[in-house]
Amino acid sequence: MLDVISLLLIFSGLAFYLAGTIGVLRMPDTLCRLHAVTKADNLGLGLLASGVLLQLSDPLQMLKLLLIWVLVLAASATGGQLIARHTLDQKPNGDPPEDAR
Amino acid sequence: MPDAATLYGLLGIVLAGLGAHAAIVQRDSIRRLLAINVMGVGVFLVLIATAYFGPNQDPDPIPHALVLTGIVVAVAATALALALLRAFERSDDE
Amino acid sequence: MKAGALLYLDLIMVILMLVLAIGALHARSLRHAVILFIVFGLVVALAWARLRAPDIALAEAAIGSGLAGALLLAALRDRRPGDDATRRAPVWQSVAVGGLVTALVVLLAWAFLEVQGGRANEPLANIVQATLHESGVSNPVTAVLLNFRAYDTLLELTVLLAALLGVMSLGPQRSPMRAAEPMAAGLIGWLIPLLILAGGYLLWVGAHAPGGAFQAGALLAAAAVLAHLGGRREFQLPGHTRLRLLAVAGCAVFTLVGVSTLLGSGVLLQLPSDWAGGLILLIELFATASIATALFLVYLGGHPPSWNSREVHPDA
Amino acid sequence: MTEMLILAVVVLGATFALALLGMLRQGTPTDRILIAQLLGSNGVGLLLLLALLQEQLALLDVALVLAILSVVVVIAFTRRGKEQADA
Repeated sequence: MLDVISLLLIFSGLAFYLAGTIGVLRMPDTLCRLHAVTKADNLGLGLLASGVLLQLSDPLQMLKLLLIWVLVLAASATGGQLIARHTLDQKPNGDPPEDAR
Repeated sequence: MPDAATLYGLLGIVLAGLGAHAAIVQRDSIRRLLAINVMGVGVFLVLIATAYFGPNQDPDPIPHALVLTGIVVAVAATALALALLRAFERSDDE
Repeated sequence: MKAGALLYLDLIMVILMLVLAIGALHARSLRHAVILFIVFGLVVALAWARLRAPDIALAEAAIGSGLAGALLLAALRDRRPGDDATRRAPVWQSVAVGGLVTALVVLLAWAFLEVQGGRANEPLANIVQATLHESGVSNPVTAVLLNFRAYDTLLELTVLLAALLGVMSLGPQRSPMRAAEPMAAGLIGWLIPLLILAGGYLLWVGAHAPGGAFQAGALLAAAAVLAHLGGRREFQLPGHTRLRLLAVAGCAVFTLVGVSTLLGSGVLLQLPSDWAGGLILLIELFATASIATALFLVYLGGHPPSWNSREVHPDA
Repeated sequence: MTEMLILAVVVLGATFALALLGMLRQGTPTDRILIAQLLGSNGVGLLLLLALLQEQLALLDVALVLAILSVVVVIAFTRRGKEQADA
């Protein structure tokens, strides 16, 4: 039973990873792509990590797993902000860039 | 069907070859530095591949220790080379 | 079925590493080449994890992808925009070198396959397993690094010190960064303590699980690099005397231990098995400090300003 | 269970490869570093699954270090030198 829940969580995490990746490939400009990325790794990794968590027995390792997720969450939110600012800095007028390739 | 050790070992040899080729063909110094680093990774891969015995079996720790040493030496050498390049460029400016 | 299916992952990783290596070696823009090289380091770290080499995966993630990446990005920043010319050898040379390298690769591959076929059990690995209990630690990689082949590691620390001295003598460090905007400063502010904590954890855990002085030193150096990137005014290096002491501490303590074992048992770096655990921890503690100092100073690309106080007044 | 885990690892590996191919195709350096961030969290996921699959909990430590250091690279990329900011 635990295995089934665990696998369910892992695979739904994978779905978010996949969605985020496709978003990055298909979105028209950098800021949209950024949006897709931050959604993907937060939820994707969150679900995957909780799936893995159910398989662990040592509470210390569980804590570590939680720490990893929180870390990626905070880092991707702030890192995303930094990349967005970097993108806007390169366009002096503050408009989002329109290089839709 | 090849096993993982053979696959990664052959990859290591090909990477070392690609790195050697680029280190000779490229003229830009930083690119040559990248090429030498890729060569190094190739050599490390060969070593670790020979230490691998299967997904659930303990590997041979001696190549692991060697490669660990190698990674640190590689980054130290890279940093020294970059500092040398910077010093050259500065002396060109003067 | 089991090992067979995992081979698909191996195939994906092998193809990715090939594509990334070719990209990093031949990308048109040098900046792209460097970014591809950093991602190459990431995939290589995953390959180490896949090959059951977590010690190396840790070092690769911290040094190969993290520090080397920051180092190369900083080197790019130094370059003038016009420098990014892709000068290459003429085509005929490229083809000729390609032919020679291909021949070499085929030869090496043949030799490798010959060796792969013949290796059934590794006598050296068995010796390590049999004597692990005498080494003072239960992580075999740490046992090899700091006990069975300790002189290798001593020489490695010396190489690192030599590289550091080379970089230090080549000129002043890079110009400092401007102060970070609040967002980045906040991120840096909580990443630094986390890196220091993780470094201490890896140093401690290295005795019985993957980790140790190199990984811990790399993480501490990354913490210092972050502080430098943030351009924080309050972040200052220790004075030049203390910095020099920190840089040589690892080699010095290691040599001291070596000499005392020479006096005690007549063999250089033959750690007595009752004391080995404590001695290894002692060496690793100072080695971590030296490795962190060396990696960070090397990242700065020259000597810090405090170094000058000696150079201006050599007799002071 | 093991078979499903292997399937998950292979799928995540394929996602990783897909993102990477996008990186090779995308134009601007910013896009590349953006995808590098995605690859970082993708790699963390792969390490977690490998930790279960190979019964090597040490890989969780690797995942932790990777998570921290992929942020360091993003910061290193977005920072600029003092003289460039003033120029």
